[in-house]
Amino acid sequence: MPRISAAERGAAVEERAIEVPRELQREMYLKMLQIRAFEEKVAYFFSRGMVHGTTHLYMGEEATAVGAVASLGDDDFITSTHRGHGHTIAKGIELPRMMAELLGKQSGYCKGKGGSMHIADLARGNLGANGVVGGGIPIATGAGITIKLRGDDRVVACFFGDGAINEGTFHESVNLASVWKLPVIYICENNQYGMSMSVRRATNIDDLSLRAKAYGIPGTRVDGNDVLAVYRAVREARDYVRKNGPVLIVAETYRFSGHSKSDANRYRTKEEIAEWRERDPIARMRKRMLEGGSATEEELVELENGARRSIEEAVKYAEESPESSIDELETDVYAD
Amino acid sequence: MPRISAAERGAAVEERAIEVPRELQREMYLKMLQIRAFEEKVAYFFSRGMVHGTTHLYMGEEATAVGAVASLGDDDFITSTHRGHGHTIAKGIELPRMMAELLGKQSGYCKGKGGSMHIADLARGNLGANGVVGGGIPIATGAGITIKLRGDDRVVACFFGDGAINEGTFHESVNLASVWKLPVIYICENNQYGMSMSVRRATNIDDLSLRAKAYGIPGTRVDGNDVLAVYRAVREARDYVRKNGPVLIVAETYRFSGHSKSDANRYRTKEEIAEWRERDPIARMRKRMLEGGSATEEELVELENGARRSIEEAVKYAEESPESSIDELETDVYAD
Amino acid sequence: MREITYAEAIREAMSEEMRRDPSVFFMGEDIGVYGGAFGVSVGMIDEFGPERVRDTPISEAAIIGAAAGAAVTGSRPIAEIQFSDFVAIGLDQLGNQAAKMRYMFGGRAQVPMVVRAPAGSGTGAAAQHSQSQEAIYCHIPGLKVVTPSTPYDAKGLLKSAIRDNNPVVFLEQKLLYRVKGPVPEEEYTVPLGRADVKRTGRDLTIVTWGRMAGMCLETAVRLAEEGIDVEVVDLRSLVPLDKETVVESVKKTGHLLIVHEAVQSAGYGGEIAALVADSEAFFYLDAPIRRVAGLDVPIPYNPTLERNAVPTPERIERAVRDLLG
Amino acid sequence: MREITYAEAIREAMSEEMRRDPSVFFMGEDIGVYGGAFGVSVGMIDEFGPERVRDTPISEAAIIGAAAGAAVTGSRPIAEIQFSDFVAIGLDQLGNQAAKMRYMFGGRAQVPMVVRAPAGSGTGAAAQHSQSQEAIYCHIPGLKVVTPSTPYDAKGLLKSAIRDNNPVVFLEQKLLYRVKGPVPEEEYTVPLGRADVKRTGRDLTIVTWGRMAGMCLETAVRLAEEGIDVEVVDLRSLVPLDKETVVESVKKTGHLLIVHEAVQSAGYGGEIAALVADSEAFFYLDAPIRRVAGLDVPIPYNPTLERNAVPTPERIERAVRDLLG
Ligand SMILES: Cc1ncc(C[n+]2csc(CCOP(=O)(O)OP(=O)(O)O)c2C)c(N)n1
Ligand SMILES: Cc1ncc(C[n+]2csc(CCOP(=O)(O)OP(=O)(O)O)c2C)c(N)n1
Ligand SMILES: [Mg+2]
Ligand SMILES: [Mg+2]
Repeated sequence: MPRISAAERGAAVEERAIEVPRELQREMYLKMLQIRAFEEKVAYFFSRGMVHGTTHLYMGEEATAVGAVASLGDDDFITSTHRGHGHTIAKGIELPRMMAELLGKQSGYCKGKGGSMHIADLARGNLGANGVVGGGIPIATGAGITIKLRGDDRVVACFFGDGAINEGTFHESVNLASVWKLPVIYICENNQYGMSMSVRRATNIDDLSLRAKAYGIPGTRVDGNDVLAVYRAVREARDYVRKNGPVLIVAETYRFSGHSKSDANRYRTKEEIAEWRERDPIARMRKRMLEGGSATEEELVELENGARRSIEEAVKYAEESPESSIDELETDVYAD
Repeated sequence: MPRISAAERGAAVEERAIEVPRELQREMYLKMLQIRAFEEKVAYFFSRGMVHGTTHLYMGEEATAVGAVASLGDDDFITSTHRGHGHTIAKGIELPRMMAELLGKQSGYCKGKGGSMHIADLARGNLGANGVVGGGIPIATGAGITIKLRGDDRVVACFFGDGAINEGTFHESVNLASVWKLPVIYICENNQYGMSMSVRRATNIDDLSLRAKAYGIPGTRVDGNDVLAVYRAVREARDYVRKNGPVLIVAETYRFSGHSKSDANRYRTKEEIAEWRERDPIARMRKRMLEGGSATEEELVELENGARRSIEEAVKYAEESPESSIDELETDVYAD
Repeated sequence: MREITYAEAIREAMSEEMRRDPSVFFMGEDIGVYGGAFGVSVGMIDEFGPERVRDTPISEAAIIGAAAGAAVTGSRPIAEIQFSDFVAIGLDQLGNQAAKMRYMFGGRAQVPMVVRAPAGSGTGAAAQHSQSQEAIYCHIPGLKVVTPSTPYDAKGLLKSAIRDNNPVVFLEQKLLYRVKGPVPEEEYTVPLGRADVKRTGRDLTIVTWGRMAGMCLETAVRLAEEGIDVEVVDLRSLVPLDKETVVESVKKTGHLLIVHEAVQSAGYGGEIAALVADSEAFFYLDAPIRRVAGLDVPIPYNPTLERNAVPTPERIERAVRDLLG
Repeated sequence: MREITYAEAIREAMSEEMRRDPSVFFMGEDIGVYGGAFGVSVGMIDEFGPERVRDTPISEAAIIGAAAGAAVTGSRPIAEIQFSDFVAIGLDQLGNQAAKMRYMFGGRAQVPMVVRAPAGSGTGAAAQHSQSQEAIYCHIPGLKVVTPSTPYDAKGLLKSAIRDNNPVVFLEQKLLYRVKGPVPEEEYTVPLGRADVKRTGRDLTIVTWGRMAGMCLETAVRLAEEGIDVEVVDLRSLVPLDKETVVESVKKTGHLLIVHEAVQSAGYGGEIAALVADSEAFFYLDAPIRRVAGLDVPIPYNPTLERNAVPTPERIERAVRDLLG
C-alpha cells in the first residue's frame, strides 16, 4: 500500500525524510500495544456479556491513530468516531477512567453516561467520539474556527471513516474549511468497509484522496498500517495547515474484528482478513524497531509487559469503581 | 467563457459537432424569448405589489435551461430550483396556467398553493421547482432509480446553482448516482453568485466541474450563455448517462437581476453586470441565427412578437381566473 | 396460530409486497448480505437481487430524498434508516420535500414511500442511538406516522404503509425485534389510523404506543389482580390518529394516563392530552390527565440510568394508583 | 423611550455582545455586505470585519456543526440560518451533537451557541419558507428555545441567549422585523425561562408566543370593550418553561386558550395543555382547554389561503367566546 506519487498528492505535502527519535518510536509502540490490550479486554468483556451495549474495535488500525496523534501537540484538538478507542488512548487519556466509562462507572470520563461511543477528554483536546457517522467532521471544523479567531497555532485532526466520507457533512465541512483556510487535518481512515459496504461499492473512485481536488486542497494517501509513515504524513500536514488551510489524508488500513459486536462477517473473505493480519501494524513496528536498532528485544518485552499491566490496572480500577449514580440521571443536561 | 479542454473534461463527453436543425434553433430562440418576456412581466407585477411573496428571476441565464431541456425527450425528467421559471417554460409548461400560479389562482398549476418557488408539471416530467437550495438533487437522483428499475431509456436533468453545489445533498446524491450508474445529468448553473456570495468566496476552486473527479464521473464546463453549446453538451451527456451513469455539467452564466425581489446588489459591481449584459444569450442567439442564415429578420421579429403575445395571453388568462379556493385550504395534504 | 418475531413479521411484509408489486423496492445501509443492522432483511437480497434490495452508501439525506424522487416518479420505495436518530440528517428531504410535494403541487403529485427506522432505548447504545422522536414527524403535515407494538401489527401495518400513497414513517421498536407473537399465514393488513384496544377495562384508560404498550399491558394485568381494571389503548398509528377510540375510552373510564418512551417535553403525549382536554371526554374526567414519559434527558449509557430514563413498570403503576386514589 | 425595530434590537444585541466579549462571533449565509436576508445584520461587517462576521457557503449542517465545534472549544458563536425551515438540514448537528455533548460527556463540555433563525408565515414564500417548528427543538433535551414577540424582548433575550452556556435556538418572527417598540438605551437583559404577562385579566388566560402574542393582545383589547377580560401570557422562552406563571394564571381565570402559529398536531400547545391538565390548575378549570393553532397543512402560497392556514383574530375571538360562553 504505497503512498501515491508526490505529483498526484498536490503541491504542498512534500515528501521529506522526517527523523523519528527512538524515544518517540517506543512511545508509539507502547500506545499501539495499549490500544490492542485495551480492546482485547473489551472484547472479552463483551463476549461475556459484562459490558452493556455494543462496541467497535479498532484492532488492526492502531498505527493510524497513534502515528497521527503522536505528531500533534498536546493542546491540538482531535475529533474521533464510533471506533474511537484508538484515538482516545493515543491522545493520552487515563486508561483507568476510560475503562471505567466502558463499564458504566461513576469514575468514568463521562460518569458512565457516554460509554464507548461517546468518550471525550476535553482537557486533552479530545472533542469526543461520535455515534453518528460523519458527525464529528463539522465539529472539528468549528474547532478550527476557534483556533483561527484566537490566532494561536494549534491544529485539529479530524478522524472519520471511508463510510463517513460519503456523508454530506464531509463535503460541507471540508469546503468550509477550504475557503476559510482552517487548520484542520482531515484524516480518512479507509479500513475498506463501512460496516458491510466495501469502499469499492460505496464510491466510484479507487483513491479517496482524490476528493481533495473538489476543494482545491492537498490530498494524500498513506499506509495506515505503518505508524512512521502516518506520523510523517501528519507532521507535514500539521505544518502545512497552520499556514495554508486544510488537507485530506487517507490512511489505508483494515479492521481485524467485525464491525461491531454483532457481525457475521458475511461481506468479506477469510483470505482477505488473513492477508491484512499479515500486515499487523504492531508486529511490523516491532520488527522494524528491532531491525533498525531502535529497541532491543528486552526493551520491547518490557514495553509489552507494561502495556498489559496498565490495562490490568485499568480494569481493576474500573471494576472497583461504583456504578454511575442514579442521582445524576437528570444532571448535566444544561450548563449553568 | 470557452469550454475547457477535452482532456480536462474526462474521457466520456467527447467534443463532437452536433448539428442543430434550423427549426430547433428557432424553437430555442422562442423559448428564451418567452422566458424573458414572462419574467419581465413578473418583475413588473412585483414592482407594483401585484404579486405576493418573492421571486427569483432567471433573466440572463435563459440559454442554459433552454439549451439543456431542448436536448431532452419529452418524457425525460427535470428537477428545478427556486429560480425555476426558465426550466419550467423550457420544459413546455402551459404559460397561462403558469402565470395563474404566480398570481395565486385556482387555475394555476398548483391551484395557487405553490407559487413561483414550487411550480411543478409532473405530466411533462418536471418534478418541480424547489425552495430549498440543493433540495432537488436527491429527488432527481431518485427519479434516476425509477428509470433504472423500469429499464427504460429516459434520463434526468438536475438543475442547481453554484451555491447549491456546497450543500451536502449534492455530495451524497452524486456519489449515490455514481455507484449505481444512474442516468442523471447534474447541471450546475454557475451564475457566479449564491445570493451575495461569489463562487470564488464559496469554494476554493476555479472550475466547479473538477468536483466530478470526487465521484469518478465526467465533468465538463460549458458557456451557459450559448444555447447551442449547452444543447450540444447536454445531448452528448444524455447519450452517455444512459449507459454509463451520471455526469456533471457546469454552465457558466450570470443573472442580470438581483437575487430576489429585495436585493441592493451591494456585492457586485455595475461594471461586472454590464459586462455580462454584453453576453446576453438572447441577443447572441439572434445574431448568430441571422448571420448563420438560420432565420431572416422577419422570421425573428415574428418569433419575438409571438413570444410577447403568448405572455399577454397568459396574463389575461391568469388575471381572469378566480383566486385559489379557500375550500381547498385543507385538501391535497394526503393522497387517498 | 404460528408465532414469528417482530423482525420476521416486518420481513414478511416487505417480501410479500415486493412479490405482489414490482414497483416496490428497498434501499438502505447494510440491508443486503449483512441483512440489516438488526437482521430484519436477512435473505431478502437472495430473493430479490441487488437491484431491488439496494445497499446504499452512508448518506441519509440522499437515501430519503432519493426515495422521494423515486416515489414521485412511480416507484414505491422502502427506505431503511439504520437508527431513527439519523433521520435527522435527512429531515429536510423528509419534512420539507417528501411531506410537502403533494400540497405544494396542488395535489398533482403523490409520494408513496416508507421510511423504516428502529427507535427506542434499552440497547446500551446511548444518546445518539436510542431516541423516540415520533413527535417530530407527527408535527409535519403530509407525513403519516406508525409504530407497531406486536408482530401482528407490525406486519399488517407495514403492508398498509407500503400500499399507502403517502410518505409513512414506520418506527420499529428495537427491543421488540426478537419478540414473538401470533401472525396468521394468510394475507391480512392492519389499516393506518385505527387504534387497538389491547385490553378493555372500566377504571382508567392508558393511551400508549410502541414498546410501552407491552409494559402497560403487564402493569394492567398485575393491577387486575387487585381489582383495578385498566383499559390499554395502543394507538399504533399516530398520524392519522384514531381520536374517537381515545375519547370514547376516557368517557367510559373517566381517567387518562398517557405513557410513552419519548422525552416528555413536546412529546406526542401532549397532543393526546390536549385533544382529550378539548373533547367531550373532558367533562367525564375524574382526575387530572397524567403522562408517564421519558425524562427530559438524552439517553445515558449506564444500564441502570438508561432503564430509569424512560418509563418503568413502577412509574406506570404508581401513576395509575395516584390517579385512581 | 426611544423606539427601534425588532430587527434593530437584534442587531444591537449581537453588536453589544460582540463588543463586550471577543469570543462571540457571527456566521451565516449572506450576513456580511448583504446584511442578511432580512437586513438584520446590515453594517455589522463594517464594525467587526469578516473574521467575526463570517459569510458562509450554503451548507447548514456545517454551519450548525461548526458552531458546536467552535463553542465546545471556547468560542461563543451566533449562527444564523436564513430561514428556520432549513435548520432541518442541520438537525443532526443541532439535536444529536450540540444538544447532547454536555450530557454524553458527563457534564465536562459546554456548548454556548445561539442558532438564530426567522420563523413564521405571512410573506408569501409558501411551504418551505414559512414554518414555525419550535416544538421540534423543544423535544430535544439540551436545547433552549426562545422566541420573542417585541423588540424589547428580542434584545434582552438575545443577550441572555448569547451569554448562556448552552445551545439556544432563537426563533425570530419574520413579520415582526420591521415592527417598532420601546427599547431602552441602557444595558439590560431578559432572563430565559421567564414568561411575560403582556396583559392581565380575570376571565380567561391565553398562553401564546411569537407573532401570535400581538394578535392575542389586539383581540384582548377588542374584547375588553365588551367587558371580557383576557389575560395574555407570552411565554417568550419555551424551554426552559415558566410553568408557574401559566398555572397561576389559569388558577385565577379558570379558562385556558393556547394560541400558536405552528401546526396543531404535536405542536408545543399540546405540552402546555398537558402540563395544565396535570397541574393544580386542572381543578380550577371551568371549561375545556382549547388550542387555536395552525391548520395541519403546509403553508400555501395564495395570500388568502396563507392567512387562513394560521390563527386569525376571528378564530381567536371565537374561541374565547366559546370557552366563556
Ligand atoms: C449517520 C449514521 N449512519 C449510520 C450509522 C450506523 N453505522 C455505524 S458505523 C457504520 C459504518 C461506518 O463506516 P466508516 O465510516 O467506514 O467507519 P468504520 O466503522 O469502518 O471505522 C454505520 C453504517 C451511524 N452510526 N450513523
Ligand atoms: C437550504 C437553503 N439555504 C438557504 C436558502 C436561501 N437562499 C435561497 S436562494 C440562495 C442562493 C442560491 O444560490 P445558487 O445555488 O447559486 O442559486 P442561484 O440563486 O444563484 O440561482 C439562498 C442562500 C435556501 N432557500 N435554502
Ligand atoms: Mg470504514
Ligand atoms: Mg448561483
